[in-house]
Amino acid sequence: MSHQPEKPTNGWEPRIIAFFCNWCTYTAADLAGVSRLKHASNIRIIRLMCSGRLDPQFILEAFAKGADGVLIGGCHPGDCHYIEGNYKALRRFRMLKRLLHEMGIEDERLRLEWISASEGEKVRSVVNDMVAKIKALGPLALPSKIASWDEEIAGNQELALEKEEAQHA
Amino acid sequence: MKYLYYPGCSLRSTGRAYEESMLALFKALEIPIEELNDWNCCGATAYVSIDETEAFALAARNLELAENQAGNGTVDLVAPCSACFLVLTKTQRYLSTYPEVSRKVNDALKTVGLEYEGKTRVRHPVDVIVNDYGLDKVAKHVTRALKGIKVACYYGCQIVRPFATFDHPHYPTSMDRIVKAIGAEPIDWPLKTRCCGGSLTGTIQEAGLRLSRALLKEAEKRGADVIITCCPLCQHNLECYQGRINNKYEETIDIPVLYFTQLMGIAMGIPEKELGIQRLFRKPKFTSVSAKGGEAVHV
Amino acid sequence: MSIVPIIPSLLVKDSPAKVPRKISRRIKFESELDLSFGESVAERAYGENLLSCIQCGTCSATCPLSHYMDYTPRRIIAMVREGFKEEVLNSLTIWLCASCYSCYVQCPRQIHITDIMYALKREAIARGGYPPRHPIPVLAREFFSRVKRHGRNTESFLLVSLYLKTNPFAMLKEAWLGTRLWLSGRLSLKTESIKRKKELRTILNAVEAEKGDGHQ
Amino acid sequence: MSKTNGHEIPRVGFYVCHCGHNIAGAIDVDAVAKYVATLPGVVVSRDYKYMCSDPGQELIEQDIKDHQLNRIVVASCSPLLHEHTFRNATEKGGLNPYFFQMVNIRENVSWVNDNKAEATEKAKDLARAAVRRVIHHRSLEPKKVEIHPDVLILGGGIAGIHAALTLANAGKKVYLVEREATIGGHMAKFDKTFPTLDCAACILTPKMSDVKNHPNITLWTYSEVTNVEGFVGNYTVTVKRKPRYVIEELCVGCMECIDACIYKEGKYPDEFNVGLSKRKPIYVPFPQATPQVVVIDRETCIDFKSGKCKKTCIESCDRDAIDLKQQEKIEQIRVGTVILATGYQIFDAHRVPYYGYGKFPNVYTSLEVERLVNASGPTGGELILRDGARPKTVGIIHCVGSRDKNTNRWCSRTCCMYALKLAHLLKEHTDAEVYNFYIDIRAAGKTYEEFYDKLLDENIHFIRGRVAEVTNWAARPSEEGKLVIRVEDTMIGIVRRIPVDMVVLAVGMEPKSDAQEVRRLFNISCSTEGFFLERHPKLAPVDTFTDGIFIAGTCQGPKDIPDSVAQAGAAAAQALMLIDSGSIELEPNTAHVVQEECSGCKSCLTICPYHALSRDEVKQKATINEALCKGCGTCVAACPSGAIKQNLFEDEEIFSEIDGMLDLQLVGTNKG
Repeated sequence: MSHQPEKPTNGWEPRIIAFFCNWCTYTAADLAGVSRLKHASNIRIIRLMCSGRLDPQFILEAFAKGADGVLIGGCHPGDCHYIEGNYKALRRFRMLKRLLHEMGIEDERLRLEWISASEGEKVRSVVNDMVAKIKALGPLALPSKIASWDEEIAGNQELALEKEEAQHA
Repeated sequence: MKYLYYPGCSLRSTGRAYEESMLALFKALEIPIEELNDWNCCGATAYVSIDETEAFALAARNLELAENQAGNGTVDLVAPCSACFLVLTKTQRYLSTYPEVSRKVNDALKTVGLEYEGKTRVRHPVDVIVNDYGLDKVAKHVTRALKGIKVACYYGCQIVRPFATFDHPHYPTSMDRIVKAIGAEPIDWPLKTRCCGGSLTGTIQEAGLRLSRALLKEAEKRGADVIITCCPLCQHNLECYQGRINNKYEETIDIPVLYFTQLMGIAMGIPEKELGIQRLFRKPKFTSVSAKGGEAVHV
Repeated sequence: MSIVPIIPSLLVKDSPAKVPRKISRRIKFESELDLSFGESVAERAYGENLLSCIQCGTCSATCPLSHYMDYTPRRIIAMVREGFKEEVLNSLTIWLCASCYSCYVQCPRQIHITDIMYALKREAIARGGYPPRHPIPVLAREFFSRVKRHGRNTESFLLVSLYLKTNPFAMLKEAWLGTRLWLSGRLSLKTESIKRKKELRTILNAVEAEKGDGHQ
Repeated sequence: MSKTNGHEIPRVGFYVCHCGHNIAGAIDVDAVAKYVATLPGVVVSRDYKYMCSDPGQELIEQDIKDHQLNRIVVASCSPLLHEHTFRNATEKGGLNPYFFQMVNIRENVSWVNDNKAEATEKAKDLARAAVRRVIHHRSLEPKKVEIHPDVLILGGGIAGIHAALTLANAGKKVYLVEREATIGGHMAKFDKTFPTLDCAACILTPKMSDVKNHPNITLWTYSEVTNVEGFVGNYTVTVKRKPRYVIEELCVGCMECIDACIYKEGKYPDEFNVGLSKRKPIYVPFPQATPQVVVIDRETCIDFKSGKCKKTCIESCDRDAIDLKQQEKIEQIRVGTVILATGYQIFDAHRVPYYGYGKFPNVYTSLEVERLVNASGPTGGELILRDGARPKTVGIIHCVGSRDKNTNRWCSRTCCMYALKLAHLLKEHTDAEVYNFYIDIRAAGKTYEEFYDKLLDENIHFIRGRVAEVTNWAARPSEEGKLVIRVEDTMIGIVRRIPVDMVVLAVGMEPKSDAQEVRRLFNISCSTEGFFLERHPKLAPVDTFTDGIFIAGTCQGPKDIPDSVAQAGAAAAQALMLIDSGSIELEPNTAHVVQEECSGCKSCLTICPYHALSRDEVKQKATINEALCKGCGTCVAACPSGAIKQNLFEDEEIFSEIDGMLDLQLVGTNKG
C-alpha cells in the first residue's frame, strides 16, 4: 500500500459527490441540463428527498472512499419542502465542518449551497467554482491517508515496511 | 477618512481651474485629501484605441499605487476628470469580471513587483460631497445666497454611466441636489447626460460643435444663468467653443460654464482667485454680488 | 486634446434628401464576407452578447452622433455579425463614436457596444485602413507614444505634433484659441512626466510581450 | 458480492437509452453498456434508441422473463420525468416496481458536458453506483391516501372564475378566495378584447354573477389565505376574511350610503380606474362588482382616522348593514386540491425613466388607456388627456419592461396584440395619427394575424425600432409643446424624431410582488422569472411539483384570455381526476423504526416537523405514524443508533451509491 499522497498530475481530475434535495437543487440541476448549461463533469449527484436526510456519515464515507469534495444542495432558508429540513442540514454541516477542520481537511472541500428549482445557472457556477478551487488544492487522497493512520495506530510499522518492500520487488 | 487625489493630465492644463477650485473647496469643507504619488495617465480613450490591455495596465498601476500609499484597508481615490473616472472604474470592473484581463494585467504589474489587491475604490468628487460629506453640512458653509440663480447641471456622459453606482445613469440628480443645497435653483433640463461631443470638437469639428450647440441652446431656452459641469473636457467644449458656435450658427448664446466646485466655492465665499475664476472666458455675472443677509441679484 | 485640426473631407453636411441620380450596383456575395469576423470581434471586445443582438435600434436612437454616421450603430452590429468586415472597418461610424456609453447602458441585450467600437477602431488602426492624415488615429498614436514615454500626457505638445502630422495649416485657425488658453494659464508648456518611467515601461512591455496571438 | 435483501442472487438488467441524439451524441452508450456488462451481478446490459417507447419498455419486460432478472437499472433522463414509466415496466415484467433504479445521464451528463470521453466516464460511474444500489432495494407497497372532494381556488380573475365554474358544474364544492373586494381581476378593467373586439365586461360579468349564484361555490372576497397545512387530498387552509365594515349578507348594493358619505366628491385614487379618477372612502369598486357589496376603506375613512365623523353612511342604510366595529374573521377549511390562479401585475413604468412616465402627464400605461377608452371609465369613454386636450398624434411604445435584460427578459406575449387593439380604438375614438413602435410583431394566435392585417389597412404607422427616449426637448418649432419620441426606423435605417401628444407604454406582465410568499405557503416552486413553475413545460403544464396543487392563468407565465381560460379548464380537469379517482398513490418513502435497535434516546422526537414520531412509553421506544410521515428522512439522519430507516433511501442504499460512484481501488489493484 502506498503512503505517498497522490500528487496532482496531468491526468488527475477531482471527484465531487453532491447530495441534492429532490425539490430544489435536484430540479435546478435538471433545469441546468434542459437549458444546456455546460459545466465541469467532475460532479456526481446523489438525490435525497431532503437535505435533512443527509447523514454526516454519508459525507465522511464519500471522503473516505476517495472523493475530493462534497457538495450539499438544499432549498433556500424558508423554502424547504419539509418545512425545516434544510436548517437541520445546516446545523450538521457546521458541526461537520469543524470536525473536518480538525482532521486537516480543507474548508473548500465541503460546501453547502441553497439552490432553488429555478437556479439552473447557480448549479453551473457553483460546480465550476468548486471544481476550480479543489483543483487548486489538489487531491485529498484520504483513503491512502486513512490506511497509513490505521497502521500507525496499530503500531504495525513492520507490516507497513514489509508491504512497501513487497511492492518495490 | 483621508482621500487620495488622482488629478489626471487635463487638470494640469485645460482643467487647471477645476483642480484649484476642488482643492480650495475640500480645504474649506475640511475634507482631507492628498495627491497620489507618481500617478500616471489613466489610459484614456485614445490609448484604448491602440491597445486596450496596456490601457488597463496603466489604470491598474494607479489603483495599485493608491492601495500602496494608503497602507492597509480600502482607500478612496478621487478622480475628478470624467474620462479618468470612467477608465479607472471600468478597469476595476473588468479586472473583476474577466479573469483573462486580471491575469494579464497582474502578470504585467508583477514584473516590477507590484500587485493590485482590489482595495481601491474610485470615487468622483460629486459622490464624495453628496454621499460622504453630506449636503446638510454643505448648506451650513454657504455665506452668499445664490437665490434665484438658475443652474443647468451638466453631468455629461462618463461619470454616470456605465460603471458608476452613485447616481442614476439616465436621470442623475446629485449635482441638482448640490445646487439646491447652496441656495440656487436647478433647472429641468432633458439634456443633462447627453454627450457634448467629447474630443470630436477637435477632430470632426462640425459634429462636435453641433452637439455642444444643442446643449447650450436648450439651456438658454430654459433660462439657465449658468451651466455647471464636473468634467474638464465638457467645460472646455461648452465654454471655449461658444464663440465659434455663435459665429457659425448665428446664435447669440452667452452662458458662463463653471465647474461645480467653482459655483460651490462662490457660494461659500472662497476668493475668486483660489477658485480659478480668472481663467474663465465667460465670467459669471453674479460673483461680485455679496449677499450679506440680502438677496443676490442676478443679471 | 481638444483643439485638433479639422480635415475638410470629414466636414459634416446636412445629408441631401434627394438620392443621387446615379445607378450603382449593390449586391453582396457570400465569398466576399469574412464569416468569422463577428465571433472574433465579440471575443476581443468583451462583446460576449454581440451575437444576441435583436436589431431593435435602441443604440442608434440613443446615440447622439448616429445622425452623422454612414451606418447607424445597429447596422454596424449587424454587419459585424454577418462578416461585412471591409464596410465596417472603412466606415466613419467607428470614428464618430465619442464613447459616451449611452448605448452600452440602454441596450436591452446588454451588448457592450462601446467596447465593440473600440475593438473596431483598434483593428482599423492596426491595419492602417483609415483615411490618410485622419486626425483620430493620429491623435491616438501620438497620445499612445507620449504616455508610453512620459507616463503622462501634455496636452499642448500632443496638439502641436498632431498638427504637424495632419494639417499644419489648421494650426493657424486654432491659434487664437490656443493663445487665449495659454494666457489664462490653461495650456501648460511644461512636459508632464512621472518619476518611475522605467517601471511603467516595464509593465507596458510585459503586456506587449504577452500578446502574440494577435489579441489586444 | 455483498448480501441482498431478498437473500437471492442479484440478477441485474441494465439499459442505457440513446434518447435519439440527446444522449448518444454526447456519451459513448455502447461503451457504457459494455462496461456495465462486466460489473458483478449484471446479467443483461443493453443500449436502445428510446427506452421510454413501448418497444423499449417491452424489452425490459421480456428480459425479466427470459433472464430471470430481479433488479432493473435504466440510464436515461431525469427520474422526475420517467421513473414512473420504468417502474411500471418493471412491474409489468412481474417484479415489484421498486426493484428499479434510474440513472440520470441526460440532464446530469449529456446535456451539460461537451467532452465525450469525460461524459462517458461520468455515465459509467453513475451506472455503477445505481447497479450497486439497486441490489439493496426492497419490495415496497405504495401508500394510498384519500382525496377530500372540496377544492380551494385562489384568485378570482378570469382563470379562477372559469376553474371554479367548471368544478362547481361538475358537482364539486369550491371555495373561491379573492384578495380584492370584487372578483373580475384585470379582465374586468379591459375595454374590448382582441382580436374579436367584443367588450370584456359583456363576456365576463355573466360569469361573475354565475359564480355568485352557484350553490356549489363559496365566494370569499376581500380575503387572504394565511396558512396551509397537510398534503395532497387533505389540506387544511386558514383564510383571513378582512373586515369590509359592511355586513355582506345584509347589503343589497343600493349604494345610498355612498351618496350619503360626508365626502361630496371622490377624494382618493380609484384603484379600478388605475388612479385616473377619485373615489370616496366608502365605495363599490365598479358597477358590476361581484359581490355587489359596499366596502369601507379604513385608511381613508374619517371615522377610522379621527373618530369624528357624523357617520351619515350608517344613518342612510335602512338595512343596518354598516358595521364599523366589524372584526376580521378567520375561517378554516378542509380541501383535497388547490388551484392557484393569482394572476400577474403590470410592469412599473417608473423603472424606465427614459420614457418619462410619471414625469410627463401625457405618458400613459396601456392599462390606463384601457380605462380611458372604456365607456364606464373616468371620462365616460371620451379620449381626453390629463390636460383636457384631444390627442392628434399618439405613439404606442411596445415591449416596455419586456425583452429587456435590464428589466424583464421575457416576452409578455400579450402586448403586441393589445397594442394593436388600443391603436385601433384610439384611431376610432380620436382619428389621430397613431404610431406603433415595435421590435417584432408577435401575432401568433387564431385570427391574430388577420387582426394585424386589418390594422395595416387602417393606415396606422408601424415603425420597427425600440424607442430610446421620450423628452420634451424641442429641436424644431414643430416640436414645441409636444412629447418627442426618438427612435431608429430600422427598416429605413435612419433615426427619426416624432412629436406626439400622447404616449402609450405597452407595459409587460410580471409575477405578482408577493408570488414568493404564495409559493412558500403552498410549497411550490417558481421559475427564474418568478412565475409559478409547472411540473413539466409541455406534458404537465398545470401541475406543480407538489401533488394536489395546480396552477392556472398568468401566475404561471404571461398569457392572454383564451390561454388563461384553457389552462383554467385544464387545472379543473386535473383536480377532478384526483377527486373522482378517490385516492392517490404516494411514494412509499416513509420512515419506520426498527424496534430492536431503538435505544429510546428521544433524539428524533422533536425533529419531525409533522409530529409523526412519538414515544411508546411502555416499550420505551420511538414509533412513527406512517400516515403523518412525509418522507423527508430528517429523523433517519438524526438517529444515533441507526434504528430509523427510510424506504427507498436506506443507509445501505445510499452508502452503496457513494461507494459505487467512487469505486475505490487502492493502489496495487487494477482499476475497473
